[in-house]
Amino acid sequence: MIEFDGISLRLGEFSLRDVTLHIGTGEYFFIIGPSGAGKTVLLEAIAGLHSPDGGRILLRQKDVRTTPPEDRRISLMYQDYSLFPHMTVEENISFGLKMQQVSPEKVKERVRRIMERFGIANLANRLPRTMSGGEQQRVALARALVVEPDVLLLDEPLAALDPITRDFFTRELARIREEYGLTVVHVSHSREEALRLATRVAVIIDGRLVAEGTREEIFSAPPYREIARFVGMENILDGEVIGTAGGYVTIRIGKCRLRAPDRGLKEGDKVAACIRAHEIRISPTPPAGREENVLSGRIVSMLSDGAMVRMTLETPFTPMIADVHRSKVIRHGLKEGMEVFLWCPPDAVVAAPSLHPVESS
Amino acid sequence: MIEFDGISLRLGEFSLRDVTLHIGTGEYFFIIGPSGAGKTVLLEAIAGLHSPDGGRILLRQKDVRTTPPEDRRISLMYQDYSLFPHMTVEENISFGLKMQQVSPEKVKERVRRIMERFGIANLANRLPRTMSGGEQQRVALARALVVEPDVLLLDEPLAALDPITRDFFTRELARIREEYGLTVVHVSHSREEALRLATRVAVIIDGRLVAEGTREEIFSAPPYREIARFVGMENILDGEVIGTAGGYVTIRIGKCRLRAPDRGLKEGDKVAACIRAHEIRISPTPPAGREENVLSGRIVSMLSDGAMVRMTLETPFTPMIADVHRSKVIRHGLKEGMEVFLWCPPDAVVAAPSLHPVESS
Amino acid sequence: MKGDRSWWKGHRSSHRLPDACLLSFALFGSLIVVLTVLAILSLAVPEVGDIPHLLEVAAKGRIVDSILLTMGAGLNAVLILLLFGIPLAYVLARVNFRGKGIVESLVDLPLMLPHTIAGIMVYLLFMERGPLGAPLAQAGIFFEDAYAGVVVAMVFVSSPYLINSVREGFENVPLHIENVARTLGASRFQAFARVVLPLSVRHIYSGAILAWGRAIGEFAAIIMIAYYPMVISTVIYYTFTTQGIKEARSVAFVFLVVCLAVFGLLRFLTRFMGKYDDRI
Amino acid sequence: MKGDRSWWKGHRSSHRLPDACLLSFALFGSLIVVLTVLAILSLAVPEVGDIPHLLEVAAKGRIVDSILLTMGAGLNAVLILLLFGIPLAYVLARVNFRGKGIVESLVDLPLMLPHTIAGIMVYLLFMERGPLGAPLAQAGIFFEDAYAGVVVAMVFVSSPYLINSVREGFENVPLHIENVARTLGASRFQAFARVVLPLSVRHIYSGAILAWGRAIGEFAAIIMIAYYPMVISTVIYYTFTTQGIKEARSVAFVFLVVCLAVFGLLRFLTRFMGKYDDRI
Repeated sequence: MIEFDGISLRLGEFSLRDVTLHIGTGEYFFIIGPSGAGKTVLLEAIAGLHSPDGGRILLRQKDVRTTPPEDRRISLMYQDYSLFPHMTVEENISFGLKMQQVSPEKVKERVRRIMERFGIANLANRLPRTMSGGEQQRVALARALVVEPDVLLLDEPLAALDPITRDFFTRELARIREEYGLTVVHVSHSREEALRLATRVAVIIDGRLVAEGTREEIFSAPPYREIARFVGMENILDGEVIGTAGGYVTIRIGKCRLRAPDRGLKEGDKVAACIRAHEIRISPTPPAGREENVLSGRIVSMLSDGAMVRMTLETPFTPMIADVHRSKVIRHGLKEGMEVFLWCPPDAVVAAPSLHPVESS
Repeated sequence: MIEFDGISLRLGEFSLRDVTLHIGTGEYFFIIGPSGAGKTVLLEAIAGLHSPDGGRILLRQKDVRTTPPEDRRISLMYQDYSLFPHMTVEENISFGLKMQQVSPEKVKERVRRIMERFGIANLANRLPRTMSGGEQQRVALARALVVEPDVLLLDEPLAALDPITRDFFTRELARIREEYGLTVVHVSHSREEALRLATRVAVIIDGRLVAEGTREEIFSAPPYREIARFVGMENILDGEVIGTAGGYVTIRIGKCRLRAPDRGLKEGDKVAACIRAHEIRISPTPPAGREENVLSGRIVSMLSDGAMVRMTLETPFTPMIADVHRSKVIRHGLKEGMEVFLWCPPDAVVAAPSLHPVESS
Repeated sequence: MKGDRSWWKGHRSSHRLPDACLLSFALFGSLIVVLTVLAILSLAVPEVGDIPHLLEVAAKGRIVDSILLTMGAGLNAVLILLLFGIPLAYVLARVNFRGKGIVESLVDLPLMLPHTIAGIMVYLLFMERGPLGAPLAQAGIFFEDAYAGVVVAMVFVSSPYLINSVREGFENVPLHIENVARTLGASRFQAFARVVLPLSVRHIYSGAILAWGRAIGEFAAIIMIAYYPMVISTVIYYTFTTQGIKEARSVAFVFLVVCLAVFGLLRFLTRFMGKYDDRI
Repeated sequence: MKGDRSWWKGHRSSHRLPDACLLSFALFGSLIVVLTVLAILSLAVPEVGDIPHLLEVAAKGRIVDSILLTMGAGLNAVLILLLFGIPLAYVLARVNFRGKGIVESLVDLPLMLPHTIAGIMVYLLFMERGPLGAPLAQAGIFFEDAYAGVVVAMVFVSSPYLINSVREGFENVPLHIENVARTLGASRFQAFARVVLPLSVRHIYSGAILAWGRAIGEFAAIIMIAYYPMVISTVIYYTFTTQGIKEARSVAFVFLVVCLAVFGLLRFLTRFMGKYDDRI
């Protein structure tokens, strides 16, 4: 559906560098990355609002270098919704159809239908500034969809909403994609949204596409240390590969050793061992029958928020964070200040090298 | 330490209306509320930057109506840190001491000590714009504390930081308060920060102080529906009190009934039954021995993020959200589309009336 | 400063008084404002005190004609500026091109140029032997001592006011809104006409008022190319040199009252314009 | 518009060309810029072609004296404006008071006032019989046909440029920064002097340049009160009426070159100023 072939694009302080990408028909494609990484520029390049300095963009198998935005049949929605402030809701939604010279009766009919679909028929004569964020969001969606695009570009569509409305729209977006048979490209830096919506995820850092894969690949086994940090892996321990055997590597971190699945690393590589807080088990005695991936530490703080208790632990090299279920805490009688053992299964450790390797001893 | 006695203050679009408040020495006092509620204005009034239109502010038992900000010995830190951009780090930190006519040698010594304490001695000659958010934050704290205030006002101090730095500074703030024996007033809208730091919490909505209490009171048993929504209670079910008995009330929601601890309600009151997602138990058969607070529903979606599974359920009146531990899901064989029973203990239901009661049938 | 503050420390009002620093700043700064007030009074008071003479001056055909000429030529200049200035302002607001800085300097030049130099330039360009004046004279359009000369001088000196104000209006319309219009099927011109232009109405209007005010107040640039027909500034100067300050003061006051009335009316009409650009 | 676009659709360059709408806008709008370029050329080309005559004019004592007088009086006016304008700008930037709108209108008045009316006002106020002129004449300060008259007229017409620019600079300094300075123990004046002022240096400087440029270019307001000593604008006009366009063109060109050189130098010096206000 959408192909980027070595796209480069400079635009003031933002830039894309040699981005190659393929988004298939019907995908819910997520683009995540820190702010300023070039995510919005990428969306705008798809919509035809910027011309690349180098490379090709294919849309529906055709080179669209000379196709202006108005002829691309791609709708774009920004975080601020960008409703036309001088038009009523009905005029906003009608705008696209009028531009496409649809007859006035048909415009009226199609706008009426979509306003009913989105539950905004009662807002028809309101001006955008008189409406809440959630209402504006629905109008913007209706305006984008009434022209029947087959691609919908979303630039942080949920960032400006409060948590409850956001939750509602997350489900709504998934439903809309099915209903309209859309290919969606969604830019965000929310991990939760990606987990709930994405079929595939790409990570952009500093204008470069540094990773692409299913959401499980990116979130559970991030290929680089920087991505691990970005997707919120709580524990990132820097070390060095000291051996590989049987599909696993051994990573030395200070005086400790951790085993992790091998991902094509070799001895001497600098890597970070990344572990999610909820994968760490805590016990007051050495875990029976476990000899690897066991560390000792001391509980510094415990914080309960619902069923899980978040612990900060002091270990020989760095503070670590573990999420433990409340029942475990009670069973083991865990308390602040206690000396404990930390264990995690080798398959839960992600060995991630750095994108920008630094020289160190 | 800080007393507000019926303070009213209009300032453009922000206002405080009849705020009465008492903050004791050594407290870590949290002020939460939606944006635009007047939280920053309140801090600035404590600092003496606005004069109230009505009411009295007492500081250390003295009326401070005529005490200008420079004589109050109160430090203020904004979300944007507001470092002086034309001064180096050292000049920024020295500023307050110079204004207080401390001798140059003493200034040098005290600034050196605090820069070491905050690990920023290496930044002494840098200009603010060349530093990261975390570094700026440390400089701003050092600048605020070097003048040895006994009150520290923090306006969303952690909002601009990335999650990992934020986590670090949350612990740092707790440590600093003890070390310097400070009374801290912290404005935020982060529930997590409040849970980790606050000794007491006040809620401001539309310029009014609508609730005040320990963090448990505010977060676990919010007194009003609006606050329940704001502190992130996932399930808020609107209903009406139909009976009170033995310290509990019975709330009718559609055709269902929920029991909740009585908080001075009477028959016919409109209330919302608020329940946290992790307090809801799910089982495929009616829970044995439970006759109250049982609802039937259907699992619409399940989303796993770590050890917990978040479920959305369709019930006879409204969608509900439940967080269930993964082991339970496996044990009961819960799946999307399944008809299940929801149960929650009466003590986990919070009966919260609305701040702005609406007429309804 | 600390000592200075004591005088109000005992004050019991619930509003704290502004501090000594602010008060002395206000006192000092108000001298400029007082100068302007005195200037207005010294013009207005004697005139208001001699209404019959004032009416007599105001009713003179020469004065009325001159005022109408000045206002009309100003309007004419603004219409020409709108025609060429709006496209230029849009290009400056939306496109980055090499040499943009030079174009911006050229646009701003009449702002910084001494007025008599501007007058010399306009004269050189549009006099009958001038590079533009000569061919246009062939076509029957004359500028020296003619209405067209007044308009051309006004266009030259007031162009930056209109262009910069309209450009600011266009820049205030978020690019996102224009982008969305494009993706919905609008060509660039349609997006401009349907979205950017309506959202900039107030800036265009106030730019036009500014340019018009600058145009009707011009003197130096106009007298070089067109001493006749006399615009009102020329009449005031001519009266001053030939009849003295008393007569000139009356003419100036009449013109001032007309100017203030028209500006007041124009500003008042702004209220009825779309207010969308306040909040975008 | 859709049809128009076809002519470049076949283009193979990797950069898409700007669309027809933008191109025609640029073409249309450039006419104003071309007018300015032609105006400069029609002044400069003949002068550069006759360097000996130009040098002869430039070396005349009368011209040199007049340029020095104009520049000096302009500087004098700016210094007076800085003294009174900075406090006023701070008050306008930081305090909301009743009647603020009126004060703002009074500050802006000289911007919209026709120049000859401004001249009449200044004359009325500072002439020997005037409400300010009379007492000052007692003190030995005369304005009619005197240096002080030139300065006063310049102060009046250029004041809004300085005040508005400085005010914008002060408004750009976030109130938060000033608030923090206060809580750290600085009085309002200390916070102003140590934090607000250094962070507004560039705005003050560019406001001063603007005001100076406006002052040295003034003609109408100055000739009313002080035809002598002749500022350069007066010399240009006098030469034009007595010796014709050729002589006047030379004087104008000399003055233009001096102006551009000085402005260029002043703008160049801006580079060495603190750049903090870019990023606050």
